Amino acid sequence: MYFGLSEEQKSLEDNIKKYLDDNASIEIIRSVVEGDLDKANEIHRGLVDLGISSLMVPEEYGGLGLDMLFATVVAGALGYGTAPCPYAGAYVMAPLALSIAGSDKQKEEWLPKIAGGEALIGVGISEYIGARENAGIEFSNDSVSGRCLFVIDGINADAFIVSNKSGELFLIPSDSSGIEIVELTTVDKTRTSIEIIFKNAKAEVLPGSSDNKSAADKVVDAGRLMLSADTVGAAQVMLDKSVAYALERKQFGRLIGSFQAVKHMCAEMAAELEPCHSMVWHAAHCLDNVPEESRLMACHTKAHVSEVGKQISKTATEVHGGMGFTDELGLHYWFKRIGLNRQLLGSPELIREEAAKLQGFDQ
Amino acid sequence: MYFGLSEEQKSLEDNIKKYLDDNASIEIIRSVVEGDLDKANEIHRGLVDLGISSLMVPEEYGGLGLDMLFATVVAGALGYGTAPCPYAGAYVMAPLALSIAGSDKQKEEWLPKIAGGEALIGVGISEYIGARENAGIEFSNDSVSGRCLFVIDGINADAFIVSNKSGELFLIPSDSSGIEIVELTTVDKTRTSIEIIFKNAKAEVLPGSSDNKSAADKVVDAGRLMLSADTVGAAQVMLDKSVAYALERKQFGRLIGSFQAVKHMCAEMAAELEPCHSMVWHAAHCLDNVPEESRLMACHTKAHVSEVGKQISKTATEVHGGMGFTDELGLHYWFKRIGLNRQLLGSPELIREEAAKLQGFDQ
Amino acid sequence: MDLNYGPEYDDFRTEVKAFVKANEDIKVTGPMRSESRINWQQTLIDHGYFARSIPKEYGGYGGDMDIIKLRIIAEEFAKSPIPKPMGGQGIQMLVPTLLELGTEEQKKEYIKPTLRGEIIWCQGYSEPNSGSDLASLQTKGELINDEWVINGQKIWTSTAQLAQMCFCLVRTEPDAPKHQGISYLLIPMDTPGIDRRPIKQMTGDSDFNELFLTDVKIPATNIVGKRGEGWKVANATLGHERGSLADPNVTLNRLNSLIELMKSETIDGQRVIDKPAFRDRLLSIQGRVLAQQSNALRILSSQINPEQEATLSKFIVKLQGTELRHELEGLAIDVMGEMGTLYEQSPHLRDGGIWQMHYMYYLGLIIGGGTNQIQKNIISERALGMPKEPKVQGA
Amino acid sequence: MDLNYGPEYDDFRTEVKAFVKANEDIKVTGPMRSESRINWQQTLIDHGYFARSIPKEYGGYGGDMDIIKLRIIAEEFAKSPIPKPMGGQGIQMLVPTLLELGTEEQKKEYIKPTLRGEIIWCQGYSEPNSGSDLASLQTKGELINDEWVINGQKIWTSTAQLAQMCFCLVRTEPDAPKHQGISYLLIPMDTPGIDRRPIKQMTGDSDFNELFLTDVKIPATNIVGKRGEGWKVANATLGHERGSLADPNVTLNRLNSLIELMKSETIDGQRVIDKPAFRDRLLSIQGRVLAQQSNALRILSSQINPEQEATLSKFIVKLQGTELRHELEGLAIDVMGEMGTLYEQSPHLRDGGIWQMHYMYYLGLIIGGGTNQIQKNIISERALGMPKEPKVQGA
Repeated sequence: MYFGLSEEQKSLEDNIKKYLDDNASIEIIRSVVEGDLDKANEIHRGLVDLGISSLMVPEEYGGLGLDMLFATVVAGALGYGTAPCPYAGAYVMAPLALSIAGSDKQKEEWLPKIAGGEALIGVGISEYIGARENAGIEFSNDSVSGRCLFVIDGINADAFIVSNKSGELFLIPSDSSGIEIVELTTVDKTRTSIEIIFKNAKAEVLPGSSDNKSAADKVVDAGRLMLSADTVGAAQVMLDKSVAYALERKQFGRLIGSFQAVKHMCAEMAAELEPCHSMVWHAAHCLDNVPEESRLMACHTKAHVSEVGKQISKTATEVHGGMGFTDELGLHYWFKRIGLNRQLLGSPELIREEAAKLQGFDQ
Repeated sequence: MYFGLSEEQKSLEDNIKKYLDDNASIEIIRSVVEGDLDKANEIHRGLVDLGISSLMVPEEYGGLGLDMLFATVVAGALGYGTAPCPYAGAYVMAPLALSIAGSDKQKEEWLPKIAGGEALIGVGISEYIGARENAGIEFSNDSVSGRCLFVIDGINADAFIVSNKSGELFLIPSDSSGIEIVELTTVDKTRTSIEIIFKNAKAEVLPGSSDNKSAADKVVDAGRLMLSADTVGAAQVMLDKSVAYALERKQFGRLIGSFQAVKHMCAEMAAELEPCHSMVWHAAHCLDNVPEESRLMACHTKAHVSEVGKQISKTATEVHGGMGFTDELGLHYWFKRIGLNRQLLGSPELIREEAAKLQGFDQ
Repeated sequence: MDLNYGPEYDDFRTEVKAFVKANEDIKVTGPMRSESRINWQQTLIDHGYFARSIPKEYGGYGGDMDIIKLRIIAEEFAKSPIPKPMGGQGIQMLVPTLLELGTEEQKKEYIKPTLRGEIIWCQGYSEPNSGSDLASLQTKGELINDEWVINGQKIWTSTAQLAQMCFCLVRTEPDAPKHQGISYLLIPMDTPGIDRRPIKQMTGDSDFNELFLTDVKIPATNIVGKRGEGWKVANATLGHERGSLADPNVTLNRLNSLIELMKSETIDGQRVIDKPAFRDRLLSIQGRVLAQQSNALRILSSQINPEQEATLSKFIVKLQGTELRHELEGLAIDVMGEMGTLYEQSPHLRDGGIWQMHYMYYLGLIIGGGTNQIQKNIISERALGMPKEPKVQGA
Repeated sequence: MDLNYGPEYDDFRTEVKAFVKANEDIKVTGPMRSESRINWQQTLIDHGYFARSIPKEYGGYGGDMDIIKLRIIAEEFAKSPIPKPMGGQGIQMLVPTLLELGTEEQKKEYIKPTLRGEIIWCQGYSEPNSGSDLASLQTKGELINDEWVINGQKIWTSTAQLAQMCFCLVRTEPDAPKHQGISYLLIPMDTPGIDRRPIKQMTGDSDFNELFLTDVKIPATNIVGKRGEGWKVANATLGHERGSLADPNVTLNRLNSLIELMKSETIDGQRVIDKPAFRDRLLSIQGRVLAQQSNALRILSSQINPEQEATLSKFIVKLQGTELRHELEGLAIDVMGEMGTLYEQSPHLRDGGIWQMHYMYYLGLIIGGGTNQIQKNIISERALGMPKEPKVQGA
């Protein structure tokens, strides 16, 4: 029995953290957020070179064929480094959808390109979970109409995988006619969000998703887990920076870290956050190995980690005093990343309700 | 404009607090809780002499004809002194029910006796709010069958006022045949609770309650407000005792009240509790003068004060360390009083749902 | 208990209502200090709807200090789109301070143009190493040839880009104990040697500035109170600031907007207000808002009836109000879900993005004006009589 | 990541299962130290289901320290009504301490009868003026004529009515610095001069006692470790206590009982679990239980795989576990509403009143064994490297 990361997983995590530490300083993140797309592309390339695009692609299609725990470790490292880069949609949810529900032809066409970092696929599955503004798509005559909100990693994508209300997944190359892209601006500018409006856009079904919801569910579970790991990584930075700041900043002739109020704020953050690391690992393990527990663990992990993340993002900002509120220190990049993760693919109340249903609590 | 208590109200509050301070020490409360009924009766008598039974009885029936703010002030003082004595049911809800819904004959028969402290009427209205174990009563042929749980102030009562599911109120002398009393033991032994099982027990309708729910609603509002005030009084004691203990107990060579953690626990209690005093006054004012706001204010006051009370009863116990957990200090009498108040006439979730309905939020 | 203001105030309210009605379409235009703004401010003063209790000789209306009338004015203005009186730190903090502690010359020189909006003030209190611990500030002032020569750095200075004047705390008596070595100086912002750098906030705005002061020279008379009494002068003013940060009546307005939002926002076609878990959070917050409103009534009453005591009620307003506001805005974001993360000029943005903006801004207010940890110290020490943090060995 | 224990453990589990099955109807009767209890305890030891890793010579089973086997035993016993091995402070705290720091004579004399349940121990650490601040204890021991003569007062001594022995912290070196003047003594409870007074708790039970020690004389050899090393000895033991207070697997059992309760309890005929506001609270708690369970897996793993680090994971168990448990029990009370206030032998009582009992008892545990404020100090200082509370002037 061994509960934890393997040497390979640790080393992947370290490599990504180190890469981001070297190549994505606060100043660089700031320039990306202010519009420097070249910088963002460069970081994206660097991370692809480290393998983030090939993790989830099976070996037979040129990928590394790794499991969800690897993907989770990467997500945590990207959150830790506020990586301005596609990931949860393009490199986890999309290859997973193709692997479990795609036809051989679809797999052969797309998976090798994903692995090689040559294709980016945005994933629009929000309406399957809970449609805002009555958004949603209809499929008929080999084409899709309607709209998808908050398509993940959809900007400059080569194709989209989108879901209808009943969990059927469709693949649509982005050069199809009848596609309108609306860029959305969220608080977190290290990642992009778009809306897609389809008007009879040519689409293919992922055949494995036609008769049951399990493919869509697995894609959602994986997405939720990636967002959770991202939040845990981001929250860890906020805690680490709080402790560091408290050991450096003096007020009333003392390090503020010697005040019991500040110590207890840090202790509470640590006490809440530490189990979250184990929880995302555990959830990943369930997604990989314990199918009967995987959905519930994914729901609970997303909901719980979102709540802890929210609390930490507030408390850590408070520990930093006025500086926490400035752009200068850049703490808010993590604050906002946690804020976006909380809402994507279901906010806590909605997911807890889903978890209740999974257990048959609604009779 | 004057928001606060009048001189008369303050002096009534002071008198009751002083009486209880002199006559209901922790040792005496302990002996009552352990079964010394004579002591309880003596305190009850003393409080009746101070006017608690005549407050809500109109002057024409020999009472003081005071308003809800007076009643609230008294409830707060009784909670402050953990008075082992009937009040919310027998001396507020019962006379109110008779005053607003009783026939002239019913008023003449009972109100003067209530005012004089010669009659005690228990009030069973829990099932109107939300029935547990499918309890409840049916009225037909001038008699009542069924059962009422958690009848307030029903022990040794001379009569009962009980409600059916639709808010119709019935008066039943306790010497009627077909009445079985089941004594309930709760954590709070400073007050009594009973279940009544009726089998064709002779009953009279309070005629003013027949055609609409407003009489029952007013009785519930008043009861909730009394419980809220009781909780505020009890929580104030717990806070006061915490501050006093923190200024007396030393650990690590310092008063524990000089540790920031303890100071902040006390500050948080004070910050939560202080507005609750104003809130119960405000709610009482609405019950007396602003009928269109009275129900909502009663709901919100009960729910909010219950949440604050719960938090304070926990935090205050923690400030007292191990001593807070003992019977010796007696802090738990207030803890338990707050615990019972929280559940009687609706726990917070249930009342908030009621408040939502009052505002039409359920469409 | 009497929540009526009484018949004489009914007349006053009628008069205010009439004024508001007659002027609700007035448009005030241009930047700060524009003629249009100054004229409107003067109109409000002339009618006694602003600067009501400030003596006529200093540019005010010269009326009584009547809390109820002030409240009626505030209530009626709040209900209408009529342009509100100008605020700002000059009006809220400097004017009361000068009235209490300024020289006759200072009152004459500064109060009127400040009230009229001709002089904008910024506040120079905090320093990079003196946030919560204001008394440790280090900016130095030396009296040389009848001039104060000031050197140092200030931070969190709001509206400094627009200000003509700064009221500033400066250490002028380096040998005195730290609370007693500070003076309260008035610095014209066009004095050579002042450099301003805006601080960008997490919200994306830059409401605050850093101020670098290098050999800034101002006349010796630009001091309020005596040398070394600046701490006392500033504390008189800080009291004015604290209450204004978290008015429960404003929170109630936000709550009502949140209710509307929950009625209009849908998930799979169902209104969010019909989802009980969200509704329960809403109702919890509503209960807290009502509690704080009741507390505010008590404070108001204590201002009208001086024999009423409301010390603790006042001390908790900032702590409770800012936390509640932050939570309320956060609930709105959850209500909107993914839509709640939208910001700036995004398509589908709700209410101009104000919920996210406020969610962050109120976190700033939890920190600003004395962090809520400092507030808890103050409550425990001043209201509950608990000991101050003991002196640390070697500090 | 590998959550399987491996095939060799499958065999072991089969063996344990068989034993449990064969003995599930065994009834152990009588008070503590009854023959029936002692025999059962010895049976468990003989099979290696208790005292598994304790050497045979001291009365244990003499097996390897195999965490997984211990866990399998615990899991299988938990699923069955089979009588559980006896616990208590002698077994959990004294035995590990003696094994680590006792003399050969002490090991021989005390461990076996303690394991068998023949000697019950109580703990004499806290004093009325030394709760959180154990190092300031004042009970005195003087070595006179080869005997320790002990005077003082202890509090929070559990099972003292039943105990034959007490392991006790006593100040024996009055001139040494406060952590270094304490010794760890073993006191027979029938020694003249010991007076016990039960402390009634808020739950109504009396699990704890005050102990008054007046000229209590014990042999000089009844000391564990050296003179003045009692603090070190006790801290080795305290570590054993902390982890056991808030096992998330027990909390999970309670959560499942809560779910059953929510399915059976009704309001106006509707099951409480169908009321979404309650259900959302339940699900929140479930999420927290799962997080703590994951944390427990990490700790378990670090015990099996010594290269794994889990310091912080261990430090937070007591803080998080007791708070969560208290909240869970509190939710159950709200679920039952008025019925949730019932206690003792009341009609309509649910589950024997265990929910109220636990609601209070876990508040006691939040306080006991180092209050949760002390836990936060420890987490911040030992796990996060933050400074200790600075020394206070004049203290």
